[in-house]
Amino acid sequence: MNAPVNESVINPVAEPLAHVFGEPVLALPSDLYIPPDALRVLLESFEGPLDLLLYLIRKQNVDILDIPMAAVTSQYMQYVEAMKSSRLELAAEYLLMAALLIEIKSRMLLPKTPASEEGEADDPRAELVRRLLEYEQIKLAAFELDQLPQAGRDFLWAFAVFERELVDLLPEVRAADLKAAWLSILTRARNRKHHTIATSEISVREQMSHILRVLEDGRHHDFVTLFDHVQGVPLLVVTFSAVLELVKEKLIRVSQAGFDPETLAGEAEHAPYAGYAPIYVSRPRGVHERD
Amino acid sequence: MSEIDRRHLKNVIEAALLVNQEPLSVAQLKALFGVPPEGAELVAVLEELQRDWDGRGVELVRLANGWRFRARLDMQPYLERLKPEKPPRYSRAVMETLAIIAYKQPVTRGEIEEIRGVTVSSAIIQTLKERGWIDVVGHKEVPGRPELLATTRDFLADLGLASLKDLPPLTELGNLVVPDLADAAAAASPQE
Amino acid sequence: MSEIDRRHLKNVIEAALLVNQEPLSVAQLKALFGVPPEGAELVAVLEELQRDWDGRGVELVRLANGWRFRARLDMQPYLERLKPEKPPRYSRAVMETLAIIAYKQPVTRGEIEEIRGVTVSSAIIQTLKERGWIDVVGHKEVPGRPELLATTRDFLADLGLASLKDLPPLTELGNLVVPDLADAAAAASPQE
Repeated sequence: MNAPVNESVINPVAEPLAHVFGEPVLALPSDLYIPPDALRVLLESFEGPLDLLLYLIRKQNVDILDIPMAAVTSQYMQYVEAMKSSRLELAAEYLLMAALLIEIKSRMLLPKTPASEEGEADDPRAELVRRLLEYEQIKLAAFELDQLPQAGRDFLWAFAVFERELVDLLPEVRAADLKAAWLSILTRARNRKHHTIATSEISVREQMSHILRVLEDGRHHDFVTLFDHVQGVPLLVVTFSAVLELVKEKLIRVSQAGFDPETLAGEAEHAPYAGYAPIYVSRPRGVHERD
Repeated sequence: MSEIDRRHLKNVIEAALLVNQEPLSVAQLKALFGVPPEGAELVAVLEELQRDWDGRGVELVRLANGWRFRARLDMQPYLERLKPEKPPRYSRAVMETLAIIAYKQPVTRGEIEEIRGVTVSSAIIQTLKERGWIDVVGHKEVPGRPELLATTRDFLADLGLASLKDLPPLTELGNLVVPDLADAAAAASPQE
Repeated sequence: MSEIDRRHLKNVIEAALLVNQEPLSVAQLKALFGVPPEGAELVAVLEELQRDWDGRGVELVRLANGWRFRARLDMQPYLERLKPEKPPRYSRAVMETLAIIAYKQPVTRGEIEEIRGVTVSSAIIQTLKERGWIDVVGHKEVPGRPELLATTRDFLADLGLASLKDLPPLTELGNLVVPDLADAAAAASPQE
């Protein structure tokens, strides 16, 4: 499209022949002879062989339904000949059309074919006419479409900014997600066979964590204080199991006053139950360090 | 609904329509509220807003996929002075391809080529895809499984259309072809 | 200036401010017009517009570099619903680690790795610690004194659970799965 354009021969490319449709064809040469240079430009401004053919037919005010095949074909061939020398790749589709025109022309010369099954006569031009009309229809539709107001070109969308306050979004997790994660672990674990996952009473594990937290300060705690009587017997049992489990896992240390005087320093007088020596529970750091 | 509530409703809807970069449907507008208003009430508010904006430089329009504010067409000469970069005017090849997709959708590239009588370059299809006006809605079950192309809601919105039915009607092809051609055929073979 | 001219001026300015993402200065607004209005007049129109929008969901604000329309902050709760930002998701590795800590607490990293059958990166543990969902409740008295990990109260609160007992019981979970082949293949070559 950057080729120098002869203004007298053809209009600038911005408004090509699309819009000539049905209107005076001002931009085109008055006769059908076009110098080869201009022809190249002209052909580029056609959208293809159908477009050129339509132009030729419209230009000559030919009834599209009664195309004079001989005249149109010979003109068409002149264009194609001129084009072949300069733009062979562009010419291919035009050559195909030329072949079709010649085929139609030759079939017109043959004796009439017998009627087809539908009972309609087989006019060799029928298919070409159908295509030309369909193309013409689309060409017009494209023009109409281009006339519609277009966002960005003919109007602009209106909007206001919304400066949302930035909030750091953290992933959300639901209990069901944990369940799904556990199921996927289980599935894999079962494939591995050698590993079995024992189901355990959650509340014991929970209570184990709870006790460890209570003992976090490193001090000795009265065994009794670990038990919350208000929450009922089941929790007492669970807490007791948790203590046993923790002892078994060497996570806490249980000692009784009198047996470990060192740990009792300064605390013996608080012993709340006179009947037996108080039991103390602590984190085993000291033990570990002494080991 | 009290006057104050209704006013608030209108304010929220107006703000939402202005900050959203896409049209908003009535369903989307409903979802703005903890206690969603009735659809009919919302539409009434939208129509009231439309009237409020009457005679101003911006208008509220109803599009295929909802409502959106846009500058009125007659504002364009002024607004263009601020936005020197104009969007491209598409070539005939692009517009013809678009027209075929719009009117004949869903179509394959091969079908477009058949109508236009020339190969349709990938660049043309790509341009329309990038503009967000067409997309692939499936594949035709023929050898090569070519893409089936159709226009998008954005296409309708960008052309200010509420639906494909609002496209300029095609000139009637049937009337031109069938009777005349049948006549011609009859004349050509009088034995029929 | 006539009433009509002034109204037109206001319409153009309003439209220009609404189609531009960036704030517009008085100088830019002047450039909208073939015959630019006086600066003072423009400012007067802007202030009038500002009053027009008073009490609505969008406001006209004057910033250092010009004027622009923006949604009022009190619209945020509504507008947020327009585009609820999708919260990110934790990876499968994070979720599995969390599940193991929740169900098996207190556990060491080594125990988690044993159950998952793959190594557990520090980053995973760190993610959960930073979230405040797990913490160290002690050290296991084995060589290396590994940290004992447990879930926190925040974890329960964030998941809306009153207690760990409210988690789906493990005994039931066991019945829900059968090893599937894809996972078996994945397990054969464990990788995160």
